[in-house]
Amino acid sequence: MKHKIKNLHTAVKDYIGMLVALTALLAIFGLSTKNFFTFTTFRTIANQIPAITIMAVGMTFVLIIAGIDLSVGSVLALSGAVLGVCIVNFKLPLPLAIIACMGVGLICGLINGFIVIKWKLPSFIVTLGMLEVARGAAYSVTGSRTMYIGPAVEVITETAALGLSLPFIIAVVIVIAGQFILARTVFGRYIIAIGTNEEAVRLSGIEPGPLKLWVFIICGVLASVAAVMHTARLSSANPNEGLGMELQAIAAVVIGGTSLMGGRGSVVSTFFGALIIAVLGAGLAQMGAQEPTKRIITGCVIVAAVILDTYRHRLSSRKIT
Amino acid sequence: MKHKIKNLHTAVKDYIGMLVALTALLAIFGLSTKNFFTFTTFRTIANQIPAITIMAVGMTFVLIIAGIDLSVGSVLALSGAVLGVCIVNFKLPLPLAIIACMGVGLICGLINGFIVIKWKLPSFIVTLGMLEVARGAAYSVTGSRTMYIGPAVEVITETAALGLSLPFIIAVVIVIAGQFILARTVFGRYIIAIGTNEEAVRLSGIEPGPLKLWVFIICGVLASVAAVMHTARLSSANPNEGLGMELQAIAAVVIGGTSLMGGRGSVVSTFFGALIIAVLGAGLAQMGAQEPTKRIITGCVIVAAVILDTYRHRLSSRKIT
Amino acid sequence: MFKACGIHKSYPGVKALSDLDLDLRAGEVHALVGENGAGKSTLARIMGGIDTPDSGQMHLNELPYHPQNRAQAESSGVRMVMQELNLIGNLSVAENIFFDHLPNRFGIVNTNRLNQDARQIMQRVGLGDIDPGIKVRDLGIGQQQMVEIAAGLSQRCRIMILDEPTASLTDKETALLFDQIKKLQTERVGIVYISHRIEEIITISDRITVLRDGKLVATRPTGAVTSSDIIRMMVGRDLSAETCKRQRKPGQVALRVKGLSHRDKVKNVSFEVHRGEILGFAGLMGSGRTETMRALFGADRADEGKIYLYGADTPARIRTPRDAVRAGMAFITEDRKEQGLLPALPVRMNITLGRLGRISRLGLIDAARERAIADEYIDLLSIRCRSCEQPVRQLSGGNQQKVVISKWLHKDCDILIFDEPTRGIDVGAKFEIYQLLGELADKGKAIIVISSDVKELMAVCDHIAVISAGRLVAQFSGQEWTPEKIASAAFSEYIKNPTQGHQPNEA
Amino acid sequence: PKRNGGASTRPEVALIMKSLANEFFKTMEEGARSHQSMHADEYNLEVVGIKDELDVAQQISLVELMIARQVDAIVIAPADSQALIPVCKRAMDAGITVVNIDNKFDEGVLADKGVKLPFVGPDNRKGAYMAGEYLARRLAKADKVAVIEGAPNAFNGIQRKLGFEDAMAEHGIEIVSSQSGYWEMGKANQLASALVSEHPDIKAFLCANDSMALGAVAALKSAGKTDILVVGFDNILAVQELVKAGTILCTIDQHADQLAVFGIEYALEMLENKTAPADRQTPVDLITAKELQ
Ligand SMILES: Nc1ncnc2c1ncn2[C@@H]1O[C@H](COP(=O)(O)OP(=O)(O)OP(=O)(O)O)[C@@H](O)[C@H]1O
Ligand SMILES: Nc1ncnc2c1ncn2[C@@H]1O[C@H](COP(=O)(O)OP(=O)(O)OP(=O)(O)O)[C@@H](O)[C@H]1O
Ligand SMILES: [Mg+2]
Ligand SMILES: [Mg+2]
Repeated sequence: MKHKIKNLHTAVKDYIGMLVALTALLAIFGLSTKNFFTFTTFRTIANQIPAITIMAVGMTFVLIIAGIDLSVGSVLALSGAVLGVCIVNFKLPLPLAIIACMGVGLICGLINGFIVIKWKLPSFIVTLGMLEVARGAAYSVTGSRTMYIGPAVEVITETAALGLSLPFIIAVVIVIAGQFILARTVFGRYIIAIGTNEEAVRLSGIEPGPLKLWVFIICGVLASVAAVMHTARLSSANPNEGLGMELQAIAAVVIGGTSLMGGRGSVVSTFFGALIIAVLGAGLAQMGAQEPTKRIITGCVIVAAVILDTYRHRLSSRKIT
Repeated sequence: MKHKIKNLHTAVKDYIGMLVALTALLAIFGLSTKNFFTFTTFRTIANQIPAITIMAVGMTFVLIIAGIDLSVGSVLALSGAVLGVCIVNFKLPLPLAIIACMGVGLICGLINGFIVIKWKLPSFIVTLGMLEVARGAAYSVTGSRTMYIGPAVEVITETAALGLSLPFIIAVVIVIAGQFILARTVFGRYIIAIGTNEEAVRLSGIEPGPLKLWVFIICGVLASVAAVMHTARLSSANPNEGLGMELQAIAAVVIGGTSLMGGRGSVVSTFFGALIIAVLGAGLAQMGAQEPTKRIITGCVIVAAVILDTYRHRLSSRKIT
Repeated sequence: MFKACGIHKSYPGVKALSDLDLDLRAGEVHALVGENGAGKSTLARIMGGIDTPDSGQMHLNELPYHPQNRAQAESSGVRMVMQELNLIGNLSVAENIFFDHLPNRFGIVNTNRLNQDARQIMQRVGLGDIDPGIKVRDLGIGQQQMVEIAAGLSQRCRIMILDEPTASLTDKETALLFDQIKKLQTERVGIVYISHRIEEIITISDRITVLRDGKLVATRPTGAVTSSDIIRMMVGRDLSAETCKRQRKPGQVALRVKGLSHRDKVKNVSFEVHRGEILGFAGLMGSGRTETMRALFGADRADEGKIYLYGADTPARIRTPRDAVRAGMAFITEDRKEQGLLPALPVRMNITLGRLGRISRLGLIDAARERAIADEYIDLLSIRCRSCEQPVRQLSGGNQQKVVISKWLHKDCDILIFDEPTRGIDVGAKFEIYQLLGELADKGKAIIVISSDVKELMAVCDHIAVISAGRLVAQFSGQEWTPEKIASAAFSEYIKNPTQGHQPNEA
Repeated sequence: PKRNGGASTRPEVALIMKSLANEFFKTMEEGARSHQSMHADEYNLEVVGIKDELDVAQQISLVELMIARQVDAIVIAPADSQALIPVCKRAMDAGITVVNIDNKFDEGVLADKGVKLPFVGPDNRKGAYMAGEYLARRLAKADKVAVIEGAPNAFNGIQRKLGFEDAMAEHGIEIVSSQSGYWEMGKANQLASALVSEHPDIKAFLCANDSMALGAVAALKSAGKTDILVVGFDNILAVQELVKAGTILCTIDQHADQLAVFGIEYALEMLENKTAPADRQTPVDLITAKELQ
């Protein structure tokens, strides 16, 4: 019982920085726009976050092993393109098309991971290469054209339970599963260990290679799951989608307090990070802010959220002593 | 004398990977296009590299202290915009306008560095914020318009000595100065040490803060110098310029063998890295390659160059034994 | 039961082992001794599967034994505790102890069982007061060493290799470790024990193998040799282990500390050091000696306390290490890998880092002068390295320590704080360091030495202060100290208030 | 029809644009705003846009937001000619009047969805053809030219490319290279530089927008090839001096400032009369040195 309470207490403390930031944003937007607190606004936000959240979950894992994956935006475009081609050109049924799409994500992640491990290269540069390659492949798969898919994928967004759309539910499930894997499984322990001190892991008789490979594969696959959500939302596959989305995903993860230096992170926090970014986007749009203003505010909020987070850390570390 | 020869030998060994990559690229393009080995091609490349090279020199310093600066592309746009406004709207003479432009770079670098040091944040996220803010500011300075400047800045590119344009000469001077600072000065030694083990440096009685601040300032100022070159080349200031240039600059630095983990790097190698990227761009355009092909080849070359570099390292470490 | 013949191993530029033979019997403690860089750790790593020999045969229970990695060695029953700490700071103590075999079902960690099992093992090595759920990062280096040992003991094995397990342990933990070793002996486990502490080796081992420059000097039963025999075989000459402590005349007060406090680690510590005097700090592991010095040096911001330098009446403002260094203080940290060295950079750069002003003009470094100075210190402390261009990372532990010391000698400070200066250093070098400390004191420097080895403190210090649970509980000088007095002082605060100090996490 | 009893009964019109950081749309926005301020008693205007022309998902969200805000009419310049259709249909189902400007929705998908939307906007292909035609008159048969395209999936980019190709084919002029400059000045500059060295006998560059034309002009100038002709599109402020000076041969004005206004007027008209939707073409004009005198 005492344990439970303590857990709850820790949990709140862990997320307090982000909750404060989120509440502040909501309050500001609530006050400065007429119709912010409406069901539609929240549905809009709920519609927007699945793709970025799912992608950010994968990114969390990669950042925890002190890697980075810059290719997720392009992989999203490529796997979305493959999904489109499978449905439109090859007339595959949706489930098969989705499998093909996730296969693409898997292969991209596998290649990233393989090169990183085999030649011991920084993942930054390897995935930067993949960013270009996957984008090029997406252009060539679609012939650089947007491909309209229509109802065949729209079913995904239209399916709903308890008033929540399927993508949202999937995103939440992935977040929970991700957090569980990170916090409770052997795999989770090992990747945190790799991020903290890879050499020590190796010297403890555990090969970091295969584990890291898995992390890149997970990230690739999750990027392609995000692609399914994204494509469903747009009813079409567009080879230009996901441009710069890698930076958004990283921002979400880092706002969530995951360290870029590896060894520390939380998937739930990442979810909050994605939420902050989505609320910010929706709110600024509702306010009718001009592009320069939007950019400047977005930049400031990203940094402010991270600064806030450092105070949370100081707070909690003072509590412990 | 013997020392000199050994130096030359080491130098060649240091750059051999990149020289091989560069030669291979030149050979391929020479064979697959009609007019690659012409004076015009080389002048074109020489015209294109100053901006990216100068930016990459600043980035080299930042990467050596195990930081990163994602804002350089936006800072280039913003300082270019200020340059344009100073000349076109305020009718300032060119030197004053350039000073204003560099002032902008300085301020951006200062802010980046200050936040990173003051709150001990990862530079990735701080400069990601600055990426947004500076871009927004660039839009608001120019009113989101392209600004034609004309002859007032063209003098910069038109000035030439020994058949080399002023920007090229400046870029080479900056590369040499950068390498000198890194390899021969106390400042250079300190930043390499900081990149290797910041805590040890601090405990040796050297405050890393101010040194890191300087590095970010240097990076910001060099981004604005790159903006001058870029603006001069295009005769106009466009708030959308420099998009994604940060990744190009990082690619150049990393192809040059500088570690993203800090503590190791060479400005001259960065120059070769920038050269590889410029040659690649020019060559692919001359071939008339389509976008998908271009992307895929660019991605592969980036990764291949870095892989090649790992073999260089193995080679040279084997030589020592 | 284990046999190695003709092992060769070279690293770029050095022959770490040449033609080495070793045999190990079940249930014996086989000590490996030798100077820094003699190749002890290399041999241990080869046995433990971390390195592979260039040539040579190994047999385990008559079967060829050639592990390609740590996992293979462990599956053959060979476990080791490495010299350098290899813990994962962000994981808990329990997770570190059971790292390569976390109890799990379907990949899900059974946290309860993990913590229970960990608690048991921790009890055995004297970490019973620590919560197994606390992150290793939050432990002091001595406690981390104990965690390493606990991890080594966490599984049954046939051969246990302990590479300088006691380098940062105090007598109390060492005694606990010896109990565990004896228990393993009764289970017929063969133990390879590496240490620079000769008395320990004489106490615990059955046979001794001496290495010098990668070559086998001799293997002898422990009963047949005396400590001076061992030292002679190691160093190749006679060395009187007795220190030549001369009577020193302390000068004026160099450092006076009043009421220094930091969090609940350092409580109201006051002391003073004179020029030409060596003040030792004794205490149990985790008692707060390091924390005291960090607060004094400005590495951590002290909550309270005044520091008066060189007899001044106004307290000095020391808020950062930079202030401290400017005021003429030096701090040789206990954790050389994380806090002292630039591992990837050459020896030369490490030595000159603190005082680049001396080798530069107008901000330009004079490379020739830098090399000359580096070579001077390499000579002075006989640092074993290929050249001053070799990355420190490649040096043996003891030589790394010497590089850290060189850095501060080069800086030429008036007040020097040595935190475990002889951690992992061989007897010969230890002797050199004692001499060095003496010389520095004779030159009028004020010196503070923290050591977990009380005998060492008694050998070099003029005064010894004892820290217990963050308080300075006693100060002894000259002839009044005995090991017993020091030990009882070190325990005093914990006995008074048993919950304190060892459980930093229970707020 | 569904004002929730606010103080004003003026209709609420939302103008949803592509990039607000692009000069063309900026001009469009300003035109709309000044129109609204002159007719402040007739309607309320809300202008929103996305980061860049590629951020389709965000634009969909914007339409959703406007549905949430219960505006009366949406005037939209879609970032994608297909992906925005379903959400616009939802808007129409919610009783909102939707007018398509600038970038025409895909006919096939419209039919597929059973949506009828009026399009108000220019014919990009025709505009590009006019520019190409004007250029062709200064060139000889079998001369060589290069096209610098817009982003490869932008509808207007594709239309402009087709328009250029139509004109060139008609006059038997050879296009030696056609690559995308992504609407960006710097990229176009790089392309143009490379192309003049590969094809020294090139006679003209056809650029899908003026920013890229500026980039090409700078490239030609530094290559010392000032006799090569450059054609642009959009008639932005920055090129006007150059067109006057003849450095840029011609550009196309689609009257950006009027485009949104046409759309808004059309939407208001529809709200008033409930007329059946029909497309309306807005003018495209060739701009040469003569027009700017
Ligand atoms: N990775 C490496 N690369 C290059 N040289 C190495 C490496 N590891 C060890 N050496 C060298 O091998 C020799 C033996 O080192 P080893 O660590 O075995 O010494 P040791 O006897 O354990 O010394 P210490 O008592 O200081 O721990 C030393 O000269 C050392 O510099
Ligand atoms: N970084 C840290 N964070 C939190 N607690 C720490 C940290 N470092 C040390 N401690 C705790 O502070 C107490 C004092 O540690 P300190 O290292 O100062 O002891 P010490 O007397 O130097 O002993 P030793 O160095 O032998 O471990 C210990 O209880 C230790 O667990
Ligand atoms: Mg050793
Ligand atoms: Mg200590």
